[in-house]
Formats: sequence, C-alpha cells, structure tokens
Amino acid sequence: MLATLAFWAFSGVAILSALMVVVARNPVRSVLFLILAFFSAAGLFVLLGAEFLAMLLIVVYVGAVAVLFLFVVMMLDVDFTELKQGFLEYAPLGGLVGLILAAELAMIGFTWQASDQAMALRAAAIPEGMGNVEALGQVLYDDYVFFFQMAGLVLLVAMIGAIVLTLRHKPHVKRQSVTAQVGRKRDEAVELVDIKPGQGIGE
Amino acid sequence: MTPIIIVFGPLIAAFIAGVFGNYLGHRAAQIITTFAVGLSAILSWLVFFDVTVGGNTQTIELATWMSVGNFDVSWAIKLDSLSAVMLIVINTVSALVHLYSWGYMSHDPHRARFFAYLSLFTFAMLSLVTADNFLQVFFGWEGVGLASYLLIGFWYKKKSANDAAIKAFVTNRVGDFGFALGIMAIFLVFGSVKFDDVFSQVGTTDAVLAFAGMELPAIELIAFLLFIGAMGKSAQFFLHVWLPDAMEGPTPVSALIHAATMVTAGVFLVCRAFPIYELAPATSTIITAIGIITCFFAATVGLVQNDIKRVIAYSTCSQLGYMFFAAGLGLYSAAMFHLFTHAFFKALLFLGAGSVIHGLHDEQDMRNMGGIFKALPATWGLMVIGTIALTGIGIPMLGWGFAGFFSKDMIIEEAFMAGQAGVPLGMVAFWFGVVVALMTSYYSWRVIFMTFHGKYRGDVKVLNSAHESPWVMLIPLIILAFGSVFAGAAYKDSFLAKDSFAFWQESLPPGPYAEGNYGHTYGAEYRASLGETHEPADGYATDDHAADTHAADAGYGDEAHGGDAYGDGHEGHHPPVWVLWMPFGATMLGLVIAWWFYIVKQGLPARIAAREGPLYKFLYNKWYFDEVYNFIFVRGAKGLGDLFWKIGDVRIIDGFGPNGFAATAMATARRVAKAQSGFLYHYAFVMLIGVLGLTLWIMAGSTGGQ
Amino acid sequence: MIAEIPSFLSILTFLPTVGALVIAIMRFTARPEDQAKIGENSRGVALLTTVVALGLAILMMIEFDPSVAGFQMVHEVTWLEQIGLGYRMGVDGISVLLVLLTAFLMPICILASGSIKTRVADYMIAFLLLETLMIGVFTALDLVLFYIFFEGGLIPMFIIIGVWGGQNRVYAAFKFFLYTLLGSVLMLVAMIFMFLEAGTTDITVLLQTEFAQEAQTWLWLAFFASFAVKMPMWPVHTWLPDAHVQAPTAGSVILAGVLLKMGGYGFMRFSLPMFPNASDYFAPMVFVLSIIAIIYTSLVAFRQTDIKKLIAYSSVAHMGFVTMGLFTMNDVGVQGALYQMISHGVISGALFLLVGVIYDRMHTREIAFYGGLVHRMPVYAAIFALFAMANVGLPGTSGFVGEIMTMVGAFQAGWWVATGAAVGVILSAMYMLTVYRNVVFGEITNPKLETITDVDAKEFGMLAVLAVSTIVLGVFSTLITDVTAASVDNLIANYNAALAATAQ
Amino acid sequence: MNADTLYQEIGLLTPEIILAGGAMALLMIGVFFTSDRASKLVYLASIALLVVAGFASLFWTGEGGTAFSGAFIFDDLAKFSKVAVALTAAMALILALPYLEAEKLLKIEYPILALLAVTGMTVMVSANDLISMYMGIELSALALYVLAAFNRDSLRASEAGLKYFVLGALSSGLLLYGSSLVYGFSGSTGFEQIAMAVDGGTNVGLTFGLVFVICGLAFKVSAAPFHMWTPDVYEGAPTPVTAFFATAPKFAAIVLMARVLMEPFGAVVDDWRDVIWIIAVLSMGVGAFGALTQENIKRLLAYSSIGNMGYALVAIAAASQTGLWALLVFMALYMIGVVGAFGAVLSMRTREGMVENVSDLAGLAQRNPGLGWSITALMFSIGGLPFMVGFFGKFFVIYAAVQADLIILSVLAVLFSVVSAAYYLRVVKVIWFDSSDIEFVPSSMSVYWVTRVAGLASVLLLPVLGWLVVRAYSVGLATL
Amino acid sequence: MEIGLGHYLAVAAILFTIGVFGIFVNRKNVIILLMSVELILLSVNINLVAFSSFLGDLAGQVFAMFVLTVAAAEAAVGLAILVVYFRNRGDISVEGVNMMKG
Repeated sequence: MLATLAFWAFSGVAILSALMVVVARNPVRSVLFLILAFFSAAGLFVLLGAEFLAMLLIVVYVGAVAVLFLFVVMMLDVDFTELKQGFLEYAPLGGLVGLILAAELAMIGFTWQASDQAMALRAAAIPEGMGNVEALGQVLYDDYVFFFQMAGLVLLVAMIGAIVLTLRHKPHVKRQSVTAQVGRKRDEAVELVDIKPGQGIGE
Repeated sequence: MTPIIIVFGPLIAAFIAGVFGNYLGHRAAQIITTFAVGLSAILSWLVFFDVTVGGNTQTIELATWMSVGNFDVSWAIKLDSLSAVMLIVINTVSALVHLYSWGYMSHDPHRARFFAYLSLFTFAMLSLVTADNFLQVFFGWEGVGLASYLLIGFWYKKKSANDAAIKAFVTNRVGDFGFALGIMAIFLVFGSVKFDDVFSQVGTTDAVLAFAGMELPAIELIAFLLFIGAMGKSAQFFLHVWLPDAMEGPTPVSALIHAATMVTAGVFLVCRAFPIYELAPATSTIITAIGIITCFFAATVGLVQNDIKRVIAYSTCSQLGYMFFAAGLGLYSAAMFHLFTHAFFKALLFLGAGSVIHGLHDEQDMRNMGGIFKALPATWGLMVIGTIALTGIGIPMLGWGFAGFFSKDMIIEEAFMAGQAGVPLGMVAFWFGVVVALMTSYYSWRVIFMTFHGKYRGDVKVLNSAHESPWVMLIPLIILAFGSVFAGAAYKDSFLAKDSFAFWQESLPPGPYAEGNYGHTYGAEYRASLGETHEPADGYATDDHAADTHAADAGYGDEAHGGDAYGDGHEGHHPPVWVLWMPFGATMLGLVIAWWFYIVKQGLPARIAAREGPLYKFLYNKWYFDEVYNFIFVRGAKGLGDLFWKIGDVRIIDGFGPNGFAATAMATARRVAKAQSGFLYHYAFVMLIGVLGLTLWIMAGSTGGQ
Repeated sequence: MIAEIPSFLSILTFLPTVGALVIAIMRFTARPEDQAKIGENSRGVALLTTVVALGLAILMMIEFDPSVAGFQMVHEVTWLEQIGLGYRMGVDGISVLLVLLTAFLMPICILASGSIKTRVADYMIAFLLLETLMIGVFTALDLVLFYIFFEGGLIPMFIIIGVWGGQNRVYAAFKFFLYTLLGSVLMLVAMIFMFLEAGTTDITVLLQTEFAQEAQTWLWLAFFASFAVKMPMWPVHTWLPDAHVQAPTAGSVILAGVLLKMGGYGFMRFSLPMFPNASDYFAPMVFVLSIIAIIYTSLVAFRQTDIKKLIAYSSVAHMGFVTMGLFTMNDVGVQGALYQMISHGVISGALFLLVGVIYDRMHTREIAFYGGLVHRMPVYAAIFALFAMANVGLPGTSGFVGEIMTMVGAFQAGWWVATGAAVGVILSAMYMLTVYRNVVFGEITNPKLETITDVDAKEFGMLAVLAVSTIVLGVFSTLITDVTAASVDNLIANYNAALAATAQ
Repeated sequence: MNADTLYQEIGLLTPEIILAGGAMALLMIGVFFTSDRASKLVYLASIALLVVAGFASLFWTGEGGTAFSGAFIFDDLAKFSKVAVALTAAMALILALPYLEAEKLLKIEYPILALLAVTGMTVMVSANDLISMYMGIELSALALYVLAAFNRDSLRASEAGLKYFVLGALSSGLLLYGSSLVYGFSGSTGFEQIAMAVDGGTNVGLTFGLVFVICGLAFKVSAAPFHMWTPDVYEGAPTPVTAFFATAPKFAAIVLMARVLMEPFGAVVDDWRDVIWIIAVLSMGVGAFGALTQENIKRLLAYSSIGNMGYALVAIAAASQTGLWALLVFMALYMIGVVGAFGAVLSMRTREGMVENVSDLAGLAQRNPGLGWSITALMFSIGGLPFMVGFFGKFFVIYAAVQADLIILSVLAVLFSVVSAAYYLRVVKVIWFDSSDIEFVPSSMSVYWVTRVAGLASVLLLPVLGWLVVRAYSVGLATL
Repeated sequence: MEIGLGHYLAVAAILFTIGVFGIFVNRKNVIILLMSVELILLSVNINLVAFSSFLGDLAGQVFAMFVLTVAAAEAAVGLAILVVYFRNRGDISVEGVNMMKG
C-alpha cells in the first residue's frame, strides 16, 4: 500500500515537474524542476528495485548534469523577458499530437504483453540474494565490459568536443607561461632603452 | 533490247541534260534529248507494228523492285497492243514537242533543264504504259506527276506557276491515294499485283471487303479505287481543278502532258484493267456518270474562257470525259481510239496556240487578239485543221472525215447503242455527247475566230512585230496535222472494226461494234489463227470470254449471249441514221453560232460578258470549284494544322505533359523547400508527425502492405 | 577475315570510344594555347575513326549471312554469372542494317560539323561516344546492356543539343532528356521483371521465354512507354520538334537518322517477339496512334514557319508508318517498317543537312526569310528537290518503298489503317512542296540572300552520297529486304505460333 | 567470460582497437606537440590509421564470429562495411586537409574526432545487441555533432551543430524508447535472442518499438520525414565535414538499419515493410523535389543524399539476400559518387574564397575541363544514369525490389529518379551550357586527384564492378 | 490497486511525450530543448528499469546505466555547442535558429 502511494506520489511529481520544465518561463526554474523530476524518478527506481541506478541518477544527473545546465543558463545571461511570444501558437496542434502519442504509448503500456520466450531469453537474470549494486557489478565488468569501454570512448569524445568547442585562448587575456618563466635568461629580462630628451617613451 | 532503248533512252538523255546541261550547253542538251526521244519514237513505231501486226507481245522483266513474301514487284516492260498504242502516241508527240521546243523555248536561259524535264516525263510515261504490274504503273503515275509538277512550275519565279504546280501535284496525289489503296486491295484479294496474276483470278473471286462500314464486293471496290486514281490523273470532275491551272507551264508542256499523254493515263488505266471493270457494273456506271459530267462541265466552262490555252485545256478535260464515259459503257477500244486521235489534234491545237503565243510575244488573252491570220498564216491553217479534227467534222454516211470524226462520233453512236441495249446511263451519255459536241464546236471555232479573224484588239506594237513561227516549230505542227487528218481514217478498222480482233489481241475487247459487225467472221478467224478454241487456255481476256462477261455481268440485257446483245450479228450493228447525223448536225450548229457571234455580230459576246449575268459568272468562274475547294481543303488544312499545333501540341500535350509536369514539379519543389523552414521546432514537429503517422499506420492495419 | 574474330562486334562498337579517348587525351594533355589546334585535329581523328568504323560495318555486312534467321557474330562474355548478367553482342537481319546505317551516317555528321567552331574536341568526343552507344543498342544481345546503350545515348545528345544548339537549346535539351528518360525508366522495371522471370538477361533466351498473359500486358505497356517516346509516337512526340530545331545540324541528322530508329528496333526486338499476345491485343491502339500521328503531325507540319521544325514534324509522321507497319505483323508490313526506318534515316538526314547548309550561311531557319534560293543555289535546289520528293514518298525513291510496303501490310490488317496512312501521303506532298516553293522558288525578295553561295564540294559530296543511296534503295529495294527477310519471317512465324499456342 | 575467451574475442575488434587506440595515442601526441607541422602529421597519421583499419578488416583471415556474449559480431557484412566505412572516411579526410589548412581550422581534434566517429561506425556495423547499437550510434553521433560545429567562429556552423544536436538527441530518444520496448518484449537486448522471441509471434507493443527504432535509425540515414536536419546541416557545416557526413556515417547507418531489420526482425518483415516502404517513397520524393530549386550545391547534395537513401531503403524493403547485397553495391557505388562530388565542391575556390552555388560552376567545362568532365560523370553517376556505375547501384536495388514483388515501389523509384535527373542535369547544364568568368584557383593535389579519379571511376569502374557485386553477393548469401 | 508494469510504462510514456512536446512547442530557449531531451532519456530509463524489474533481468538496468552515461556526455556536448552558438549569435532564442532554410 505504501508502495502504491509512493508510486503515485513519485510519478505525479515527476510528471508535473516535467511539465513545468517545459512551460516554466524562467529557465532557471526549468532546471530546478528538472532536478525535481530526476529526484522523483530516482524514487520510482527505488520502487522498482534499482537502487544503484537511483543513486546514479541523483549523483550523476542532479550532481553533474543539472548543475551544468544551471551554470550554462546563468553564464549565457539571456534577457529572458524577450523570449515569450509565440509559445501558444502551435500549442493546440502540438498538444493534440502529444496527446495522441501519449495515449498510444500508454495504451501500449497497459496492454503490455511480453514474448512467451522472454523469460527464457534473459541474458542476465537478477541473481537471488544479492544486492542490486553487487549484481550489477558482477555483470558490468564481465559480459558488459565492451559497453563499458565504449562508454569511456563516448565520454572521451564529449570531453574533446567540449574542449575544442569552448576553450578559447583569448588574445587579450594574459596567461601564465610556465616554460617561459622558467626559461628566462638574465639578459632578456631587462631592456635598456636610451631615451632622448623631449621625446618620451614612444613605440 | 529495243524496248529497253525506247524506255530508258529518254531517262538517260534526261539525266545527261539535267545534270550536265550546264557543262554541255543548251544546244547539246536539246540535241541529246530530242535524239533520244526521236529514236524512241521511231523504235516504238517499229514495235507497234511488231506487236499489232506481228503479234509479238512480250514481257521483259528487268529487275526486281520489291520482293517481300508474296509482294513481288518487278521492273518490267510489257509490250502488247495497248502499250504499243500508248508508246507511239507518247513517243511521237513527245518527239515532236521536243523538236517544237527548240524554237519555242529558244529564248529561255534554262532550256537544258526544260529538255531534261521533258525527257524525264517521257520516261515516266513510258514506264507507266509498259508496266506489267500495278505498282510500276503507280511508279510511272507519280513519276509523270512529278514531271508535270516540275514543268508546270518551270518558270519558278512566277508565284502562280508554283502554286499551279503544287495544286497539280497535290490534286493528283488525292487520286493517287485512291490508286494506292486500290493496289493494296488488289494485293489483299489476289495476293499479287501483277496484271497476269490478277486478271486471271478476277472471274473466280467473290471476295467481299468491308469498307467504310459497308460490305462491298472486292472487285467493285478495287475498280472504284483505281478509278479515283484515274480521275486525278485525267482531271475528271471533282479532281479536274488542277488542269486549267496547269496551263501556267510552257505551252509545249501543255501539249505533251496536259493534252496528249499524261491526262490520258487514267483512260489507259481503266482500259488496262478492263477485266476488273467488266465485272464491276456499279463502278462502271459511276465512271460513265463522272465522264458525262466532266464532259459537259468542262465544255460549259470552255465556252466563256478568254485565255487561249485555258479554252483548249477545258476542251481536253471535256474530251477526256468522252473517253471515260466510253470506258464506263464498256467501249474500251473506242475510248482508246479517241485517246489516240485526240493526242494528235489536241497536241496540234496546243502547239498551234503556242505558235500564236510565241508569235505575239507571250500574249495569251484572246481578247487582245483578232485578225492575225495574215501575220500567222501557216499557224492559222494548221489550227483550223486541228479544230476541224477536234470538232469531228466528217460525212457520216461516207465514212470520210477528220480524225475526231471517227473517234468521237463512234463514242456517241455506241453510247446510243448501249443505251438502247439497256446499259445504265447509255442514253444520257448519248444526248450529252451530242450537246457537248455542239459546245465543242462552238468554243473551238470561237478560238479560231477570236484569234485569227475580225479586228485586232491588242497592242499594235505587238501586232507589228508578230511573226510566223520558225520551221522547227512548224514541222511538228505539220506532222501532227497530218495525223489529225488521217489517223482516224487510217486506224478506224484496226481499233474498232474488222481488224480490231487481230489488233488488240488479248489486251482489249474490240468492242460491240466490232463484235456486232465482224465478230463472227474476223473474230473467228483471229481465234483460229491463234489456234484456240472457245475455251480460254489460260489468258484472262480472250475476246469471247470478255464479251460473255460483258454481257452477262455488266447487265447489258437478259439476252442469251453477249455478241447478240447489240443486235443480230448478221444484220450488223448499226445505229439509226438520225443518230449518225446528230453529232454532225450539232457540230455544224456550233460552228454557225460561233460564226454568228464572232464574225457577224462582233462585240456582242463582249457585251454579254460585260453584263456579268449569273450564268456567265458561274461559268466564267468554273462553277466556283476553286473557291469551294480553297475554303474546304486549303483553309481547312490550315485551320486544322493550327488547331493541332497551337492547341493540340502546345496547349494540351505540352501544357499538360512536359511543361505542365515541369511546372507541377517546380511547384512541389518550392513547397518542399518552404517546408524546410529552418525552424528547429518545425523539424522536430515533422519528425513527430512522422512517428505518429507511422505508428498509426501500423495500428490501422498491421499487415497493410503494398 | 577480320570479321570472323569473335569480338568483332565489340571492336566495331567500341572503336569510336577509342577515338573519343584519343581526343580526350589530346584535349586534356594539351596546353591551353594549343586547344584550338587540338580542336582541328580532333576533326581528323573523329573522321578517321568513323570511317574506319564504317569500313568495319561494311565488313560486317559482307560477312553477314542473310539466309540465317538467328543471331550472328555472337560474342559472349559472362560477367556476373551468379545472377545471370552477361555481356553479349550479336546481329541479325533486323539489326545489321541499322548498325550499317549508323556507321554510314556518322562520317557525314562529322563532315557536316564544319560550322562548329567552339569546343570542337568536346563535340567530337560526344559524337564518338554517341556512335558507340548507338551501335551498341543494335548489337547488344543482353537486356541490361541494351538498356545501358539505349539510355546512355541521352547523355552525349543532351550535351550536343545543349552546348552547340540554337537559341532555346536548354529547354530543348532538358525536354529531350527527361521525356525520353521518363519513357524508358518504366521499361527498366519491366526488364528487371523479365530478368527475374527468365533468370537471365540474354535476349536470345528471352526470345524463347513465354511470359504469362497478364504479365505480358504490363510488360508491353512498359516497353511501349519507352519506345513510343523514342519513336516518337503521338501524343508523346512533342520533344522531337524542340530537340530537332535546337540541335546542331549533325545532331539533328543523328537524332532523326538513328535515335528515332531505336524505338522501332525496340518494338521489333522486344515487344513483338517477347509479348506476342499483348502486341496482338494492343495493335489496334497502335494503329490508331500511328494514323493520328501521320495525319495530325502532317497538318501541324504544314503550318510551321521554321523549316527544321517542319522536317521534325514530318519525321514524326514518317515514324507513324513504321509503327503502323510493325504491328501489322505480316511480312510486307514489318519489312516495310524496317525499310522505312532505314530510308527515313537517309532522307531525313539529308533534309537536315540541307537545312544546315542554308543555316550555316544565313543563321536562320525561318521559312519566310528565304525564297528564290534557286537563283543563287541551283545545285542546292536540285538536291533539295530530290529529297523533298523522297520525303513525299515518290516512287523511285526509298521513301516510297517503305511507305507502300507498310501500307500494303496495313491494308491487310484493316482497310482503315491504310486509308488513314494514305491521307498522310497526300498531306506530305502538301507541306513539303509548299515549303520547297517558299524556300527555293520565287524571286529573291530578301536582299541578304543575294550573296548566298551554292553548296561547296564537301556538302555536295555528302548529299550526293545520300542522294545515290536514296535512289538506289528506291529502285532496288531487295538490297535491304533480302537481308531482313529471314529474320523477319522468323519473327512473324514465332509470333503467329505463339498466338496460336495461346489461342488453344 | 575469462581471459582466454577475451583474448580470442578481442581479435575480432582489431579495427576498432586500431582506431580507438590510435586516436588516443595521436591525441597524446597532438596535445604535447602543438606546432602546425605536428598537427598535420597527426592528421596524416589518422588517415593512415583509417587505411590500416580498413585493410585490417579487409585482410582479416579469421573465422569471424561474435564477441562479448554476442554483443559484437564480425561477419562478412561487418567486414564489407568496415572496409567501406574506413576507406570512405579516409577519402573524406584526404579531401578535408587542404580546406582545413586554408581556413585555419587544422586542429588535431578534427582527425581525432573523426577517428572516434569512425570507431563508432565500425561498432554500429558490428552491432549485434541493442546496447552496442546505441553505443556505436552515440559514439559516432557525438563526434559528428562536434564536427558539425567545428568551425566555432562561424554562425552557420554552430547553427548546424545545434540543429543536428537537438534533432539527433530527439532521434536517440526515439531509438531508445523503441529499444526499451523491444527489450521489454523479448527480455533481452541481443539480436539473436530478439530474433528468437520475435519468431514466436509479435504483438503491437513490439511493432511500436520497432517503428520507434526505425524512426531513430531513419534519422541517421536522413530518410524522410526524419531528414529535416540534413539540408541545413550540410549547408552550415564546414564543407569537409559535410563530405564526411555524407559518406561513412550514411554507410554505417544504413548497414545497421539493414542488419537490425533483417536479422532480429527478419521474421516479421510484414510488420515493418510498410514503414520502410513509406519512408523510402517519402525520401525519394523529398530528395527529388527538394533539390530542384536549390542553388547551394551542398544543399543540393543534401537532398540528393536524402533521395539516394530512399533507394537504399527500397533495397531494405526487399528484405532479402538480394536486397542486402544490392544495398551494399548501391551504397559502395554511391560513396564513390559522393566522395567525388564533394571533392568537386571543395575545388570551388576562387581568389575570394570558397563558393558553393551551382551557378558558380558555370562554364566549367571550358575553364577547367578536367573538373567539368568529372562533375558531369559524377552527377550522372549519382543520378543513376547509364552508362555510369551509379546506374548499376540503382539497377540492383530495383532488381531486389521487383524480386520481392514491390512493383509499385520500383515504379515509384524509377519515376522519382526521372525527377531527380532534372537537377543533376541542371548541374551539368550549368557546367556545359552556361558561361561565366569566375576562375577557380587550382585545387591541391589531393582534391584534384580524388575528384578526377572518382569521376573516372564513375565511368570506368564497370570492370571492377563485377568484383564488387560478387563480394556483396557473397556477403548477402553469408549474412541472411 | 496493484501497481503493475503498465503504470510505470504509462508514466514513462507521459514523460516521453512531455519531452517531445517540449522540443516542438518551445520557442523560448534552446536550453529548454536540451532539458526536454533529458526528460526523454529519463522516460526511457524508467521504461528500461521497469522492464528490467518485471522481467527479473539485469540487462535493462545496465542499459539504463549506459543511457545515463551517454546522456551526461550528450549534455556536455550539447551545452558546448550551445555556448558556441551563443557566442556567435548572442542569443539563444529558438526562433532565431533559422539562418539556413529552403
């Protein structure tokens, strides 16, 4: 019973906050609602017995991704009041499409029927008497090591991409050059300039 | 070898004169062509005697023209009496016209070309008459059409000449259309286009062709289609419109082509194909009708024309009508006889007219002539001979007269006899023949009187410089005049009477006159000479068979057998005396009227003309044929052409086809490009619509497909 | 004998490509300042190549045995055995003359291109490529190979019309290309279907294959779409006047002389023998379309003010005789159609050359511009007269033989067919003589024509060759029909056998 | 799994290991040696790596098989595709170098990202599991997002990157959602297991999942209606990147799509054939009509690519061995055309800089005949006109379709090919018929030769074609 | 009422739809688009975990884990691109992102 209540609570909050993500006028609020949605989803994961994923969701998503969003929202410093118009222009049609889609998908969900062979075909049945984390750990570095490596590559790409796109060596920003500092020689350090009277130091 | 020289000599001469004329000079071109045609003429007389007297009919196959399955057509020279007659007519007149042209065309800078065309024409005509199959006839048929086109349009600077040339060619093509279809029908029915193969089968076929929704006996249909071709070439009613206009060509051309030879090709064709026509009574009746109408129509128009050549042209047309109704009535030999004599006197008249024109420096309008017989005495004399021959003056009971007397009167009388025997339209033909004889006489003498007699009405300067033609022009006239006087008397027996059985042999039935009067003696004699019995061995046209079919099938009466249909053989086959005198009387009456109008009451006709009465206008404008045709066919073709082009092709086919499709494609393209709005949310929306659409599709029918 | 080596036909087919490659190498290795010289040299190379090709084609004719109905000089290389594709060449009585015609017209085209002054090397390359593709169409014995040659020809022709054509050349080139492409893509689907049915693209095998009745109908229609456009038949003919008018002289010659024949050839090679039931079923439709084409386009031709367009429309009308003859399916009709194709190749080629002669001098094709040419150009006038008459179908010229044989054949199929066609014969005289009068006869009214010169030796030579061909073929038609007889008879026999088999 | 099997199985990943390891090594080198010269060396080394990886796949003599509990497969299809992907990517990199140098974009990240993207593609073509499919797609997609925006000072490029990213992410979402449904249905993510589950009968939930998966994949191959990003991204991204987009990723994605549809879902062809049918027709239509009005040649090529992917989908719709090998032949030949075409686009540099309008090609046949002839041949080849090799690609595709009784689809396909011929012709028309005085600066050796060789190949490859078809044919037989 | 698989799937479906809805209805701000994408991924994860739980199979969870990982990487790249875009244009209005069209 409690689980049922929890389900309704978590799912209700998740859906509402997801809706707010989309409709909130201020993007900062959107991000915060997104975080709320993630939390609720994490709750649902717990209900489903996937504790590790729930933790992951909070740590990775809330801790990293959502914060990243928040950073960017604030960094970009957009005048949000200008970005209001036109929201409802396509809303009726869009809403209709959305409703149909949701209805279809929900219908699929409620009439779900797995294949007869599904149980037999499972690749990694959840072992009895083992915690979720342990069970995942068992398979993650064994059967799924390939994906693990791939994930590493994906993250590498993301890293390279983020750097190559955003890292700038602005010409007017003075940066420390360690090698130059260390490799300095005495005779380069001081330049003797002979200043003629009445001319000042010109270029 | 001789026949080959006869036929191909002119071709080679034409080629030399046409292609190398500019290098050889006009003189050489004249000599070569005239020599070639002259040689042909002499040789054809030899062949003529060889064939008609010696009985040496032969067919020389030269080469294969087409050979596809059964459709086997040869280049051949067929020599029988019919073609031999045509050979002498063609070559004699042609040679004389060549000679005449030395003088007539002496001032023309393009003489070489002219002679080349003349010789080319001669070749085409020869290949036509010597054909042993229908397709070669068609070759010659169109070949003479081409030569006619070239010669009518010889003075290519004149727009009227060019137009006339095109008119001649296209009108002839209409006839050729029928002819060609006839050949196709022949091939369909008989599986061959060779005369021998076809004629040997005509009696045995009862094929029926569905044509234009009607079931017609194949023979009738073939006969009719062939006759359409003959109508075109021989300028019969409906398709006659080109002939008067063809006078735009130089006068020798008119003499050769549009009087003596080409226009008679239609008659030749009908005679050549007589086994078909004998079995086609309905078509024969049509031919008779058309012949009568043409005969009458052309004569009426000829009454009021002022151009000397046009009068003669209408006269030609009218005479061709005689020939056709003769053929339609089954009087093939009479038609051929008239063709033969007509060639002489009509060529004489044309060349005489040419002499006048030449003498008066290209004046053709008779209203600007008059009283010039002093300036052109020889021409006057020869023209008068020609006119007498044409009008057919002769003494009926004595059997003496000019050429036309024998041939034309024979047709009129035989028409009467046929009418008596119940041949459809026979009596009509007779009466019209008489009336037209009157008119012929009137307009022929009118020409003489207007041209040579009375007061001169033209430019005096012209009269002063008028001159008699040189000898080179007069000699041919004299020869033709000789023919005009004597050809009738000389060949009457051969063509129509007692010698006709031996003369025609198998190529033509000698006709009821010969059959009626001499059939029992000479016919039997001839048959005996061939060693034949009454049963035809293999040929198509033993006289007897022909006569039988003539009577039985052509519906000449219900009497038992053919020979007697025209009366009892022993009593002879003679029309009543009044019939004999009728044409004579009509002719003399015409002469008198002409004399009264143009000698006694000079100026009266001009006043009548000036009043422009409706009948006069109707006749003067040639029954308004040109106007009607122009409206229907020329304007019709132009209108349809414009309709198909500007509406059909441009608006409909291109408009809805390629251009319309291109426009639609471009419009679609613009729409697709517009859908590519650049907005992310649109793109996302399209994707979502896609997903939704596909899922809905799947839900709607999980196994839709295709 | 060289013609006995197995790959002889391939050599003949690809020889022009070799010539094109030679020119291409010359062109791409030359320095920019030498390009003009290369252009001139390329004429020589092209002429040499085409003449050698003609020589080979004549050898082929000598070697060809007209008494054999089947394919000869067959050359076969398996290429993709797994799926049944191959490279197969061969000729029979139907195709051999078309090969010869192509090879015969090409040197004339090269010679007639004297007025091409720009980008000559490219021009020659395009023409030589085109020759390979055209000959290939007639020699290919493989469905896919045929299609490649058939369609590939569009590319060089597109370039020829578009680069060296007249005012409205871009429109014409696009119309030509897309129209014909649209027609033939459907054929591609049909070909693939046949390929799958028969398991091979070998035409000799396909000729033996019997397709189901219903399939035949669709296949026939698909092929018809392609060939009807190519012929062109009414109402899909409208690309032709545009393409003809805009193409350079040699392009028009080739277009009329050879490209149009591909449609007729296609009917004979595919539609009739492979889908006899469908052909039989659709024959009345083809007759109707043919007759409409003959009469309709003749009337349209009558109203043209552009001389090339007039001849183009006249071509459509003459192709109407071909389609009519083909579907009569009797020996006279079919051989007549084949004859008409050859004859029209010569005659229309000559007519376009004739137009080219005056176009080169005056740069206009307006009929109204001309008049009285005979005064300044007597030789031209004479040759024009000859070909005008040949076009009209005067007996003694090759034009007549084709027309009469097709009509005789058509009369056997139905009187109305022949009657309709015969009306066209009248009309052809009307428009042809009218245009001849307007261009050649009369007084010179346009002062610009006072200085026009008569044909020169080169032009005369080309035209004379064509003139002699026209007349020789017109008088001795067995020169052609003897070659085609065995194959056509075989075609008809098989056709009738197939019809009889399904009738039971 | 133990060390032995790992050792055995890891051999199957040789190309991936070469590429990923090489990329990381080169990254290190590039980071520590920052001179332009070093960057160029890294660049060239990347090309070499791609070639090596390509050859490593080509000359792989082992048995092939699966690794990691069936998540990764190295079969003939994978082998063929890896060779094609690696080599076309190498070609794209070769083409890109002069441009990057000229535009001052030559940074080591470019080849590294390309290498990693190719790694992702090689994983895609070897995917035998929903997860490896997803990881492969994401690895390549993320790298491509970055590459699209690589010219970060260009608004166009960043807009292209943004659009590509947002829509790409959406498509990933679709794909994943579909994958989750499939997983839920079959109880497993492995393709073989899915095939077994599907074999036992389907239900609407699975079909839904399948449709979502197809939609996600259709985005990757830029098939309509998931094509909307393509023209904009092609136009906005730097030209060499566009060239890269148009080649290897398309190949990998279409092969992946073929594998997904034919292997795990081979038994339920009827469920998805309609979907592919519709997508194919839409793609061909959009490709044909969309390009008609395009002035920008990159945009034109984008539509062309949409259209050509439609043809590829026709082959997939055939769902047969024939379809598979026809697809491979088609794609391989299409790659030649695309590489050549982009080589041509990269040759369009005037003194003022790059130009990319169709009209800038005016008179090319005279000014620069080699390039003019090459583009002509390439356009006809891409358009699938005989006697170019591209014709055979389309021919076999339609062959497959007819064999599968998809007659209407084949007819539509050929009809659209006529419409699309119009714009290929327009390019040819501009090259040959128009004239202008724009003068291109001579292109660098690499671009010069790639363009011309591709141009020649599109005409003269016919003899090699047989070999290619036979290879593809055996792949088809071996795979299905 | 027993909470079954259907409920979870329905929740995921709604979240998914909201995410999709956010992408094509949003005109304001590109960042919202990125967040909508995160919502979609979240819905997928719910799906996967739900299936995993109801099938008793770990693969779903593993899958979800990788989705999370990739989502993080995607967010990083997406935001980087967004930053680049903002630098070039100075504005992240969705309406403005239509320089290329047609």
